[in-house]
Order: sequence, then structure tokens, then C-alpha cells
Amino acid sequence: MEAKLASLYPEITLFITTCAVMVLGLSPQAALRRLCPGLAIMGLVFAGVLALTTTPGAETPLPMLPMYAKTLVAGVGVLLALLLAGSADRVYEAMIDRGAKFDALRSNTGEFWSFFLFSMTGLMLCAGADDLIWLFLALELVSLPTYVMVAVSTGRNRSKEAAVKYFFLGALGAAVFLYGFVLIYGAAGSTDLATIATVFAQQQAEGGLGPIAIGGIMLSLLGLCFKIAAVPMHFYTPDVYQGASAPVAAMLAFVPKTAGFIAILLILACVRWPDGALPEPIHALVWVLAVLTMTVGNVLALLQRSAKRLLAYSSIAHSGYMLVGVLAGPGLAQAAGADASIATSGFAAVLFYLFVYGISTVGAFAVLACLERTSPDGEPEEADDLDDLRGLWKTHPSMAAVMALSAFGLLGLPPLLGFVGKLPLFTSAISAEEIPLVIILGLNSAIAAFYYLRLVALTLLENPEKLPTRPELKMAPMSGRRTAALLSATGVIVFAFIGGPQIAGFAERGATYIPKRVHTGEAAAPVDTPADAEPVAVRDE
Amino acid sequence: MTSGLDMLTPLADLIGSGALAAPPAGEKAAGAVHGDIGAWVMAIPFLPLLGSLLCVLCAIFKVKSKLPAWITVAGLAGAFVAAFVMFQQTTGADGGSQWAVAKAFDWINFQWGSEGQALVANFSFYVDSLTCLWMLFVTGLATLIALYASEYMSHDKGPGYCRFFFAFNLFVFSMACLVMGDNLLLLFLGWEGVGLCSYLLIGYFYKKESAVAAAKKAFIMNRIGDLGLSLGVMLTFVHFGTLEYAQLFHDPEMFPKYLALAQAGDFASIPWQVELIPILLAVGAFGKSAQFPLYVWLPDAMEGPTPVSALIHAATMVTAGVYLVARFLPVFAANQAALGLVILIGAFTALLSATIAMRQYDIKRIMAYSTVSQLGYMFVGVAVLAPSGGAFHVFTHAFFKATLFLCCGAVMHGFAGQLDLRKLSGVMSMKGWLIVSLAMLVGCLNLAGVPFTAGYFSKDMILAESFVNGHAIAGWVLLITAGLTAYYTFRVFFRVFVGPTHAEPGEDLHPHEGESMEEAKANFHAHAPGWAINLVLGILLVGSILVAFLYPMHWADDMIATSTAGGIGAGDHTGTVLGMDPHKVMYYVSAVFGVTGILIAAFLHGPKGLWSLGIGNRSEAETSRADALVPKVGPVAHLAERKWLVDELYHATIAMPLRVIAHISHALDRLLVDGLVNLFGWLPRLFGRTIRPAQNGLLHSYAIRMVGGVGVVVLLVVLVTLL
Amino acid sequence: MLALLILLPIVFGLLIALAPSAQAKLIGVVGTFLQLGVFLIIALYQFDWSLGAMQQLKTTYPWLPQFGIELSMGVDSIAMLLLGLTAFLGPILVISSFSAVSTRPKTYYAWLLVLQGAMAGVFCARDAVLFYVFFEFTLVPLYMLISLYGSSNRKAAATKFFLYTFTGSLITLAGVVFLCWWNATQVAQGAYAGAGGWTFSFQALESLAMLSPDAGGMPAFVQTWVFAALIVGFAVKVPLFPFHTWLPLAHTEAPTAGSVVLAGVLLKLGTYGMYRFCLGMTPLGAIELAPVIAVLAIIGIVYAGLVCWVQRDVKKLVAYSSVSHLGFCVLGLFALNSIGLSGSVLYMINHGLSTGALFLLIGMVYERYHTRSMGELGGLAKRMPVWSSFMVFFAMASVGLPGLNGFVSEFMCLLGAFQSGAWTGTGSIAGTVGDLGPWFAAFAALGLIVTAIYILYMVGKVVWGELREPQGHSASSHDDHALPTDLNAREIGVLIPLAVACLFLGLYPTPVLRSLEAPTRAMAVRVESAREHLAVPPVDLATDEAADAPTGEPITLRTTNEGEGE
Amino acid sequence: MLVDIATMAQGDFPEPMTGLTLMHYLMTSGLLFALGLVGFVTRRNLIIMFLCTELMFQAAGIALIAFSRFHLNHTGETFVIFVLTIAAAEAALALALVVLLFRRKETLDASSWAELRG
Repeated sequence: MEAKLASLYPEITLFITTCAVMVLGLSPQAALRRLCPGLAIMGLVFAGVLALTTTPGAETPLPMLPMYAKTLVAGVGVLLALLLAGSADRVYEAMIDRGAKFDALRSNTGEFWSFFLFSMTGLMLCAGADDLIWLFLALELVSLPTYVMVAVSTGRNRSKEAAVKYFFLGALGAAVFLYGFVLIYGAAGSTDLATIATVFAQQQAEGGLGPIAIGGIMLSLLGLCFKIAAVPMHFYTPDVYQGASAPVAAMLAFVPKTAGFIAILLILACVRWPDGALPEPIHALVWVLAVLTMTVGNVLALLQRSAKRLLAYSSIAHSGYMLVGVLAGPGLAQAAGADASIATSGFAAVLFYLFVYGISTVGAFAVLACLERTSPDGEPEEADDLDDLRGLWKTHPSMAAVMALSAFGLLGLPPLLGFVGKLPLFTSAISAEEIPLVIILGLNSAIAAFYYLRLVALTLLENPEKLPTRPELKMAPMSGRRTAALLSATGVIVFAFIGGPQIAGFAERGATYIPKRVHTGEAAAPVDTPADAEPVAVRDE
Repeated sequence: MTSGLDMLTPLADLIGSGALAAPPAGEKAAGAVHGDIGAWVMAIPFLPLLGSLLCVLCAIFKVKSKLPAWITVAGLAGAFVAAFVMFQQTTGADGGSQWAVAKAFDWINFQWGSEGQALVANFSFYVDSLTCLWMLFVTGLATLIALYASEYMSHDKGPGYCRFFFAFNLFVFSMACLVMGDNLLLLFLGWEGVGLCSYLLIGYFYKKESAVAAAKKAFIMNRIGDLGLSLGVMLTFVHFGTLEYAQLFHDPEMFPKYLALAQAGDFASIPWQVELIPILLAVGAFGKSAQFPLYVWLPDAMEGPTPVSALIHAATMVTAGVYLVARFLPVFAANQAALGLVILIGAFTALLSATIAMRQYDIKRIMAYSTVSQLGYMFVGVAVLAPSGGAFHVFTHAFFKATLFLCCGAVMHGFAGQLDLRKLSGVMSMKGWLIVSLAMLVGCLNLAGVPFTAGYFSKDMILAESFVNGHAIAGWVLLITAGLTAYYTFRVFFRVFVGPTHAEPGEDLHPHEGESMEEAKANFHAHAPGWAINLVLGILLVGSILVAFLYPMHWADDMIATSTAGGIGAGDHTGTVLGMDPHKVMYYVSAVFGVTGILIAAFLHGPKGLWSLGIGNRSEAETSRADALVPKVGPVAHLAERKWLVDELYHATIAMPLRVIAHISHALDRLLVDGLVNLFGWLPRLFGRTIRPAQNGLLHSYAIRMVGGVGVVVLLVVLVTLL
Repeated sequence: MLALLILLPIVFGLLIALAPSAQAKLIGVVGTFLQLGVFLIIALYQFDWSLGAMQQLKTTYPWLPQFGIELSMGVDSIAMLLLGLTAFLGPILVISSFSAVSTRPKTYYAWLLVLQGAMAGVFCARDAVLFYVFFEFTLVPLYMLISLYGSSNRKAAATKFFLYTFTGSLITLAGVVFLCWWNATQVAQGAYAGAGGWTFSFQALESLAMLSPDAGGMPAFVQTWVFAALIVGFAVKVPLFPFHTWLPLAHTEAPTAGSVVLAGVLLKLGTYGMYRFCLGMTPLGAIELAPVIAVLAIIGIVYAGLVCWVQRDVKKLVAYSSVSHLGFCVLGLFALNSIGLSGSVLYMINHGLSTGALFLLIGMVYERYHTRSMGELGGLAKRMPVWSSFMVFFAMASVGLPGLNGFVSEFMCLLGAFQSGAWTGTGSIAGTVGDLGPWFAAFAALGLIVTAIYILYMVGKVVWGELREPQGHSASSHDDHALPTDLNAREIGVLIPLAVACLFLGLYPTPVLRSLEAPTRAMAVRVESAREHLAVPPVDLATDEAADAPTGEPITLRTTNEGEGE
Repeated sequence: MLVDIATMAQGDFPEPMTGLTLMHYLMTSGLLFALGLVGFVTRRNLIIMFLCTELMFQAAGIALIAFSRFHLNHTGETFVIFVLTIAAAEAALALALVVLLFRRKETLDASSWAELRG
């Protein structure tokens, strides 16, 4: 019990910070209110350190996942916090600066930051989940605050529209994966992931999972597709990203996606991977989802004029890439007798790619967040149209460089971080002998090159257009955004060589997969291949 | 450890060039070569090369004098001396095959096999009597013609002059590599090198589109031949594992083996590769030596300055094909079909171009066609296994044809580019043109094969041998051709050099200031050749006569006998002409043909008076009795004048279709190949456009699609799994 | 030292980006000359040419240990020669751009230097991923150079270039990963004592290629597929017909130095990749598909040559000629014998020199007349005799005139193809085992004629003939940069080294050929010995797995289980 | 199909239910879920759409209780409590959002919010 509690220290830390931030945000002192982001960052850093140092207590088939995922969440969370700093109550705070009186009822700062931290807490909880109920609650905790954040991220109707679409479709998605969870419970008789894994292993050994289990897993996956923005649950993505402010969109690109993938990994880890592949229907499902997701995301991104929509579709496509990693599985077939390496483990590849994607995509959104113009209604308007980025090199060279690096990073151009991230997806998928999928992945990367290259060309190569209807873009006053942008760009380069490999190793540990042992019945012959029975034995006794 | 610096040490070879490499050990009878001829051998190619480099320097330093010409003459004279020394040293001994290899430096030396096999083609030279024979007249004539050109080209002093002599020198260098190279690749280097120089020199007057086109045509036609040659080289390498003559000709396992088999009549034992080699080489020879069907470039090549026509396109380069066949006679002898092919092509070309020459009016072109025709003789000569006849004809022809061309050049030079035999008449009686006319006369006599001229003897050797060796049909064809040759040769002489005096200036007439073209024409005065031209023509005049004396000395026979082509044609004398021994009867028969031709020319074109023995009646430049004859022979005369429409035929069947194919390819490239690429680039976009309407922004549409999507995916998966 | 070769130009490129624009040229020159200097030091003092087949100067830094990916470098004599070409062209590229580039010079020279470094990296790499990294990264600088400094349609051209080559190389990457996976799998199953686990090192992959299918090597049909995947990226880069359509576009639109470096070095990355990967790692695939690739090469030779002939744009003509020329190079490679391979490698260098020079020359005319149309230019021999002399010289080098560089390599490529065929038993001495043969050589040799046709067509139009200059352009109005009518000393100085190199390689290629003997022979022997594995039946993987699972029944999943209901 | 599923799933457990089987509950739950889905996709009114999602949540709840009984443990019932909590939280959020939207456009029609598209 104590161990379990210890494993929750990061979440508890974050929760305490959340409460502190909520109170602090209501302070009439502007200086105190402005401490919110700092406090949030401190909380995240502290939580990250705790996550790194505490031993995970989960008994799921992926026992090391929480450690990696929580650290990752804390790390990228810091970047997101930097990016979000100064977003909330911007207009209102400006009014106060001009002498208006502070009215706690009208201030959103506290809620905004506490919602952010709630979401991050949810994400960490998600990573630490060892029970379906926990997982469900954590997933909802991730999502519910984001609905609000989208709604309040700008004062425009667009944000409201985005929020309503996000919320309603999110509820639909939640209902679907909830039903899936229910069916899994029904099939396994327990919500404890470790138990489920054992039961499933038993069932598989005795002739395969029953239809309820299969149906449950499939529904869960489909529901979680909403979180990771995968086809067919992807429709909301571009609208929501576009409607939300860029920092919030960056958060949406990372936080729910990470939660979704962690949940998917946790659920699929419960299914024993005979010979390294999933049961056929689930395999087919993920295959179809992966192909559809990356293709649809990429081809639609080709047509976009809005940078945020483009990045939203690219986010969809990246989910497709990561689904390839999911399909590649924990890399059992090759790892017989040895630890799964990131080269063969698709799970590790996915976990690492979440980090890579987070770093790269935050950069792109940060550039959009940094560039703004005053719109007629007085509220600053972020750069969104691709024409805004035209000739950025001339006006804001550093932002142009960040955008180019992010685009190339997302493209996976060597030697940037994106390439280092994509490589394990390739290797693990090939290890799982998913050759056609790898080819499709390659071709999709090529399609993606179209629009990433366009981003690069627009920013670096074109000349800026001066239109009277389009006031010039200025740098947003928030230094956090700039810092986030530069940090992300630096990360895209530096992590490819220094740190990146270590993080990959960390992801590799995080993806340690311990399949549950099968209780050998009288009739059933031992189905375990001798090779993968051994680590099980060590773990289970 | 071999560092990079060590890698370059073989460069020292370059500095220490001239060392005479001993023939590979274990060779039979590598004859004793007197003294160290290495340095002399090296001088032959490298003096001209030095000359061409100096010409480049002249161009860089903008020399405006005749310096390049003198450099050239001096260098070539040196080369000639060296060639003579080489000849002396190589052939002075008492018979037996004598040869030597002199290595300058490694060119290609590549070990490729695991057993130390190597692809070796060095800058080294193979010297035997065949080499000497060729190099003697090449360097000799080149020297003379350079001297001639120093005057002929004098109006172009400056960059053009440098360019001319640069290419001239480079040509002699290339020719030396071609003839002297000790391996097929060096031969190929020379082969293409002379092609390049020919290209540069034909296109010398680069502002004339016709010159540029002619240069291009020459190069490309030659390249067609080179294709055959290069394949032949490759086949030789693959079959014999070497390209070096020293091995090919002297290793008993190589050419000698197959030659022996062929001479024993055991053709069945000769593998197909060996049989194919001569055919491929022959294709190359036909290209370079302007034989049917690749002869059409040579007449056009007359666009170049006349010294070039004389040296390259009459005397030397075009005989390279004959050299090739003569050099590789052992392997040709191993394939009867190849010999037959060469005879067939040679005889046919000789006749065809003679008929064309009869109807041309441009005297330089007539000479060009006569060159093609005479080259046909040479091929037949070599291919009927009478290499000495062929080689001797090459030798004599070089002299008298160079003479003829230089005379034409003198006329052209003097009459502002006029070459039309209808516009000129009685040049001999003009002041200062005597030497030219005499040289012309001697040249014509040689070409027509008038008895006791050199041309007469060398032609007889070929004719007789073709009957002797059982190629009577070829013999008869060549005899008829001899008659035609005599006719068209003297047609030129009678029209241009004797008869009433008449001269119209040609296209190169440049009016003086304040003078119209008409006035310029009216005031036109031919300017007679200067000392250099006269000197050269004088030397050649004498030379052409003296060459005849080599025949009774059996010089050519001796030269061939000691070379790699020696001992091949020594079969039984079986053929007869009119039932008599060909060698004897041919003296008379060919004399009759030749004289008849001259008489017909005299009758049709000769002027009144003694020059045409009283049978001619031409009284003006423009017309002659022949004009009346033309309508009677109908379209034949017209077709001959149009060169049997061969050029047009090639254009219609090869050039045009190829061009059309090229255009089609280009269109295909843009539309199909690139179109497919663009299509693949466009497909994702198309797909995107197709599914984009699904993103219509309506909440409930999204909901329907999500639910429907879930349904479809699940259905799909269930179907896939069940099936 | 090798790392220096890569890093020096990149560092100088960054320096340019940081320094004031006025210094860009100077830093560029210094950077490229330093690279050349480093190369010379390596070539003259450090590299042992007598051991050309061996990887030398090996350096390894760790990178991604999980995959066994290392920053590992090393060179054999082939890589050295190509490095030499790269380093040699570097100063030429920079100096030739002095007058051509006036806008944003910093960006230009910076990217140019980065490109130099990246190209050097490709030739130095001894790790498949490192190779791929540099191979792909070269796209970015060139993309920038083309789309910033090219002519009117530059953006489309640059984009097409980028996307096409990027797409192709992704498939290559898939092939590489598959190879490494196979290697890793075999190690895991203990099939042979390899390096252990995942590795991308050339050495391991090359030794995998030599394994018999019995011993865990790839059977022929797998190798054929992997070969096909590998070659896609390289074929696009080379470019091999029918993947060539990006090239004329890119060349035409690129700035002069871009075209030079593209023709000079970048295309060679493709052929070099084919040598290292397709031949070195999937020899059986190479054997199986050699005729197919050779046929494509031959089609490329003749077809692209014909297309050259109908071009109106000089630069496009030369661009298509690259397609044609590289066909010889590929043909030589797939002769799979020592002569063909050496000829091919030599061809890479020679083509870089002569075609690079042609692009330079065309660029020089373009700077003066602002047109490349053969309809508007003609008879420049009159106006620009020095330029014309160089033009004829390099045109002849391009035609493959013996005595100039092109010939030796072209002949060896053809000879290699000719040799490579079923000569055994015909009594021929110098035949090799192979899959091509005389017919391949004969059809490819048609290229000799076609090359002559189009090159002389170009020379005839541009150099010879009546003087034609663009409308409204007189000799004196060589405007903006105050360039003289004919070439200036800088331009001549740029061309002279190229001309000397062409002559040297044409007349004295022996040192280069010597250095190629060992590696190409080793490669030929490798392919030859791999040939023995062609007949070996592959291990039946299915039975293998069945043997592993003692139940005899692999776990399968059913949706309904009739027997156990209720 | 459904019959198959229900009976089969039951087959392995010691105490088969009599009378009302698991199948009945699952069918009810499934129907409810489907009803919710259909309602969600067919209705345009934001509040009704939200209620439909509630319906789906409750369908899951019924299934949970049924399974809980079937497995003879209380996990499912515990789960239901949490689901209800979440449903309540969502309801609060939904109402707040609906109010916010209504203030902006004076309508509850979902189709009036379609500015973002493409």
C-alpha cells in the first residue's frame, strides 16, 4: 500500500501545486497572479524528479511505463507551461494594468492554470494506472479540463465552437471506450490490468479470446482513437486546433494523444502477444486504423491554408505513424531471451516518439503563438494563415528558423530528432514483419514532405507579402512563448545527438513488457515457447 | 605502406620516356633491331604534340606571324627524319620479321583478375615495316603540306592560323598513335584523335553553316564506324585477354594459331569470336576510310581548307582503315566472309564513287570521290590477300592525290575559291601557273593509271592479285572503274588546265573599297601561287614520278613481307585473266582501259588542238560535247550528278526518323514519364480533395461519420478476420 | 581526420552565417581550400593506397547504442577518390559563384559549404544510418540553393527534386532496416557469430551478404526484394531511367554552382550507394536483377541521348546528357566484374569533372547573355574564343574522346559489360562470369554515336556558325557585373584545374586505376562467391518456427469456438 | 450472434444465472447504447445530444452491473459509481458550455456552429 502511494508522489505533488495555483490565481495582487506559471513549472519539475526517483509500483504487464511516461509528461509539460504562460486573462490583465479593479469573478487565471495542471495530473495518473477504473478516470481527468481551456483560450466564437465540438465528440468517444472497458471487464471479470492480462493469457492459451474480449478491446481502441486523433475519430481535430489558441492547441496535440497512447499500450499489453503479433481481429483493426490515419492526415494536410489546421492534420498523421509502432508490439519475437530493445519494441518506439513529437510540434505551435497582430476587436490574433508565415525569414529570422527546424523535425529529416524518432518505428515494424505497413509509412512520409517543405519554403525562401488588409505581425510580448520555441528548436537538433539516445534508452526501459504466465491446464499443452516463458517465471513468482 | 606520393611515382616513366622495352620474353624471332631507336620512335608522335602545344602558346600570346607554321614544319620535318631513321634501323637487316616495342608511359594498366590478368594499353609503340611504310609518307607529306599551308592559310594569320596548325600537329600526333600504337586502344585513341582533328579542320571556317554541318557529319559517320571498331576491340580483349600487338601477333596461341588454321583450310576450328573480330574491325575501317555505306562524309569534308583535304582526307587519315585491315590481316584471313565483305564493299564503293565523280563539276569534289574510289581499290587489294599491292597503292596514292589536291587548292586560292570546272579553262597558259599545271598533269596521269606511272603499277598489283586469288568479278569491276577514273580525271585536266583561257572568280571574292561586286568580278585577276606552294608542288611532282621506281625494286613487297601482314597472301597463283597469267596481261589490259578513258575524256572535253590529240573540239569554258550526251543517257546522268541520292536516302531513312524518334522521346519524357511522376504527386492531393468535404464543420456530421466510421472499420475487421 | 573533412566546411558554413556578408566569399574560399588541404594531407600522408580495399582511418563515436548505430567513419580507395572529387570541386564552386550571386550571399555560401560537408560525410560513412543521414541531408542545402538562387521556375524544380529523391530514399531506408533486422535476427537466433544485436555497420551487413542461406544469410528471392527496395532511392538519385525526370528540371533551374555540384558529386551519391549497398549487401539481388538494371541503364543512355538532341535549352541538354552518361556508369556497376566496377567508379569522377565544367561554361554564358536558348545563341567562337576553346575541349571530354578523361572509364564500363556473360566454355580468355554480355555492350555503345550527335549538335549551334546573340544585346552591354566579353582571369582560373584534371585522367589514369584494382577486385570476388548461394534453397522459416513451438500448433485465434460453447 | 456471445461467455462460470440471463442485460445495455448513439447523431439540439451521451454512459453502467453480478464481484458496481461521477462532471461542463454558446448565438442548434471546416 505504501509502495502504491509512493508511486503516486508525482501526481500528489502536482495536485498540491494545482490547488496552490488555483488560490494564487485569485489573488488580487498582479505579481502573485503572475507567479502561477512559475509555480506550475516548479510543480512539474518537482513531479518529474519524483517520477524519476520513485520506484513504480504498477503490476501491469508494462511495469516500467509509469516512470518513463511521468517523466516525459513533466518534461514536455514544462515546455507547454512556458508556452501557455501569459495566455490566460490576457485582455483582462491588460485592463487591470490600465487601472481597472481586480474582480476575482472575472479572472480566469487560477482556473486556467489549475485546469492545465489537472490535465497533466490526469496524464500522469493515466501512466500509472493499473486498473481500468483508474484508467478511465484518469483519461477523463485529462480531457475535462482541456474542454474548458479550449473554450476560454480566446474570446472569439471560434474557441467556443471548437470547445463544443471537442466536448460533444469527446463525450461520444468517452462513451465508446467506456463501453469497451465494460466489455473487457465482462470478459475478464476484473478491472485490474494484471488480472486481466492473466485471464486473457489463459483464454488465449485455451483457444483464443472470446468475442466479448475482442469486442471490448476493439471498442476501447476505437474510443481511444478520439484521444489520439486517429481515423475515424479524428474529425474534431483540425477544427479544435484551429479554434483554440496556439498554446492550447499545442497542448491538445500532446496531452490527450499521450494519454490515449498510454491507455492503448496498457490495454494491448493485457493481451498476450503470441509470437509477437496481436490476435487477428485486433491486429487487422490497428492495421487499418494506422493506414487510414496516416494517409487521411497527410492528404488533408496537403490542402490546408491554415497553419494550425495543417499541424492538426499532421498530428493525425503522426498518430498513424505511432499506431504502426503499436502494431509492432513489444518486440517479443526477436527479444527471445534478451531484453526487448527499442529497435524491435514498437511500444518503446511509440513512447519515444511521443517525446519526439511533443518537442517538435510544440516548436511549430510556439512560432504561431509568438506571432500576432492586433485585430479590429482589440484582441490579439495569432498567425494562422500560411501567408502569415511567408517571408518570415526577413521579419523574424529566429522564428523562421524554429519553424523550419520544427517542420523538418516533424518530417523526420535526418539528422534531426524526428528522424531519430522515426527510426525505431521503422525498425520495430520491420521486426514485426509488417513490411507493407512500413512501405505505406514511407510513402506517407513522402506525402508529408510536400507540406512540411511548403512550410519551410514559405518561411525561409519567400518574400513577405505586404497587404493593407493584413497588419504586420509582431512578436507576442510573452517571453515564455519565445523561450518555448527556442527550446523546442534546440531540442530538435541537440536531442538527436546528445540526450536523445539516452531518452530512447529510457523509453526502452519504459516499454519493458512482462507477459503474464499461463496457468497450464491439464488438457492444454504448454503453449509457451521456451524462450519467452522464462522472464515470465521470474516476474510472476 | 604506399602513400599517395608513391602512387604518383610511375609518373617518372613520363620523364624517362623513350626507353625501348624488350619484347616480351618467350616470343619467337623478335628480330634484332639496330641500335636504340626508342628515342627516334618517341620523336615521331611527340614532336607534333609539342608542336601543337606550342601553337596553343602562340594563340595565348596572340602571335600574328607565321610562327606556328614554321614550328609545325620544323616539328614535322623532325618527325619525318625520325621516321626515316626508324625505317632505316628497322628494315636494314637481312629479312625476317623485325619488330620492336617502345614504351613511353603507362596509359591504362589495370590488373583485374584474381590471376593477375591485366588490361594493358600503354602509350607504347610497335614498330615494324608496316609502321615504317605508313609513317614515312604520313610525316613526309605532312611536312610538305604544312609548308604549303603556311602560304595557303596566310590570310588567316592570328588565332585562326594557330588553331589550324594546332589541329594539324595534333592530327599528325594522332595519326602516329594510330599507326604506331602497340595496342588496339592506342590505335583507337589515334583513330578518334584523327577524327577530332578532322572535325576541327573541316569546321575550320566555322562561320559557314555548311562547313559546320560537314564537320559534324564526318565525326558522326566516323563514330558509327568506331562503334564497330570498339566492339571489335572488346571482343579481341575478351577472347585473347590482351590488346597488345606484341602478344596478339607473336604469341603462338593467338593470331598465328588461327592464321595457321585458316591457311590449312580448317575454318571449322576457328571460334566464332575470332571470325567476328574482323567483321567488327571492318566496320570501323569502312567508317574511317569512307567506304560504302559510310562514305558520304568524305565529299562533304571538302569544306575544310584544301591542305587539310590533301593531307587528311586524301593522303593519310582515310587510309587508316586500310592500315587496320592490313595490320589485322592475320585475323581477317581467318574469316573468308570478312574478306569477301571487304572485297565486295571495296569494289562496289570504287565503282559507285567513280560514277558520281564523272558527273560532278566541283573539281575538289571530283577528287574527293576519286579518293573514295581509290580507297576501294586499296581495300580490295588488301582483302584479296595482296597487302603489298594495297599498301603500295596507299603509298603512291598518297603522293599523287596530295599533289592533285594541292593543285586544286592552288587553283582555289588563286581564283577566289572557284572550283567549278565550267568556270575555268586554260589555267596552264596563264602566267605563273605552269608548275601547278604540270603537277596536275602528273597527278592525273598517275590517277588515270597511264603506263609506267606509280599509280599504274600499284593499281596493277591489286588488279592482278584479285584475278590471281580468284576474285575475278571484283577484278573486272575495278578494271571498268579504272577506265572511268581515267575519264573523270582527265575531264578535269582538259577542262580546267588546257583550252581557251577563261576564269571567273569564286565566292571568296571580296570587293575592294568602293567597288561593287560586279566591278570586282570584272576587275578580277587570278593571283598565281607563291614560292611555298610552287616548291611543295615541285617536290611532289618529282616525288610522284619517282615513286614509280619503287615498284621494280619490290620495295612494297619487301616491306609487307617483314611485317605482321607478311606471308599471308602467298597462296597458289590460280586465277587467270583471259586465259593468261594475270601479272603480265594486266599491264596491257589496264593500260588499255586507262588510255581509253583518257581518249574519251579528250573527245568529250578536250580543247581543240594538240592537248587532246586533235580529237577534242571544246572552244569555251562552259560547254563541251558531253553536254549533248547527257540527255541521251536519261536519268542515269542526272542521278549520278545527284550522287545517286544517297545523301537524301540517308536523310529520309535514318536522320529524319531518328530525329522524329528523338522528338517523340522528348514528348514521352515530358508527358508519360514525367507525367506519371506528377500523377503520383497529384494523387494524394486528389484523394485529399475527395475526402475533404467530410470535414464540413458540422458537429452532427462529424458524429455520424465517427459512428459510421467505427461501424465500417469494425465490419471490415470482422470480414477480414472471418474470410 | 575524416571528421575534420566533414566538419570543417560545415563550421565554416556556420561562420559565414555569423560573419558579415562582405566576408562570405573569403570564408567560403578558405573553408573549401582547407577541406581540400585536409583531403590532400589524408591522401598523401595518411591513407595507404596500396591497401585500397581496406577501410582505413576508421573513427567511431557512439550515437544510438540501442540500434548499434554509430558515427562510424572510414574510407577505402573508392571513397577516397570520390572525396577527392568533392574536395576538388569545392573551391571551384565557391570561386565560380563570385559574380553569379549577388543577393543574399551569406545564405548561398553557407549552404554551399554545408553541402560540401554533407557530401563528404556520405563518402566517409561506414554506418548505414550515418550514410543515410548525410545522403538525405544533402537535399536541404541543395534545395535551398536551387529555390533561392535558381531561375524562374526554381521553386517547382527544387520541390520536385526534394520530394522525388526523399521518397525514393525512404524506400531505400526501409530496405536498409530490413537488412539490419535480418542481421539482428540471425544474431539473436545464433545462426552465426555476428556483431551481436542490431547494428547498421557496413562491415556487419557486408559479412551478412556473404552468408549462405543455410547459415542464416538471405536467400536469393529475399535479397532480390531488398535489392529492389534499396535501389529505388539510389536510382532516383543517379538518376536511372525512368526515374530521371527531376534532373533536367533541377539542373535547368539551379544556379550554376548548384548544377555543377549536382552533376559533379550529388548524382554520384546514387551510384556510390548502389556500389556500397546494392552490390555490397545484396549481391544475390544484384545478380538476379543485373540484366534488368542494365537494360534500364541502356535505355537511359540511348533515350536520354536522343532527348538531348531535341533540346533548345543548352543547360537542359547537358542535364539530359547526365542521364545518358550515368547510364554507362550503372551499366559498368552491374557488369559485376572488376573492369566494369573500376570503369564505373572512374566514370563517376570523370563525369563530375567534364559535366561539371560544361555547366560552369554554360553558367558563364548565361551570366553574360541571360539566356540559354540555342535559338538565341550561336557562333560564340567569334565573340568568345577562349570560352569556345574550353567548350569544345569539355564537349570532347564528354563525348568520350580517347586521351581525355571520359574515354577510359566509358570504355571500361562497356568492356566490363561485354566481358560479363556466359563466356565460359567458349575459349575466351578474358571473359568473366556475369549476367550481361556483348549485346548489352553493343546496345550501350550506340550511346557513343548518340552522344556524338547531341554534343556536336550543341557545339555546332553554340560555338560554331554565324554569330547570334540575344535581341538587344551587343557585345559591349555585358551589363551588371562588368564581365568582359570573353572569360576573365577568374573564370579561366576556375576552368584550368578542371581541364588539367581531364587531361591527366585521360592520359594517365593508371594511378587511379591502380588504386581501384584492389577494392573492385574484392567486390567482384565477393559477388562471384555469393553466386554460389544462388542455388542454395532457403531455410524454410515456417518449419523452423514449428520446431520452436513444441505444441506443433501455432497459436491461432478464432472468433467462435464451436466445441466449447455452453 | 448476440445469443451466442452471451451464452458462451456464461459457459465458463460456476453459477449459471437462471431466468434473466446476462444476455438480457447486455441486450438492454446494447440497445440503450445504440439508442444513445442514434440520438446523438440525429438530433441537432445541443442539450438533447448531451443527454444522448448520458444515455450511452448509463448503458455502460447497466452492462457493468450485469457483469458485476455475473462475475459475482463488486468491481463493476464500483465502476458504475465512478461512471456516474464522471457523467455528473460532464453534465456540469456541458451545461456551462451550452449556456456560454447560447449567450453568443441565442440558439442551441449545433449546426449553427460551423465556421471551422475544411
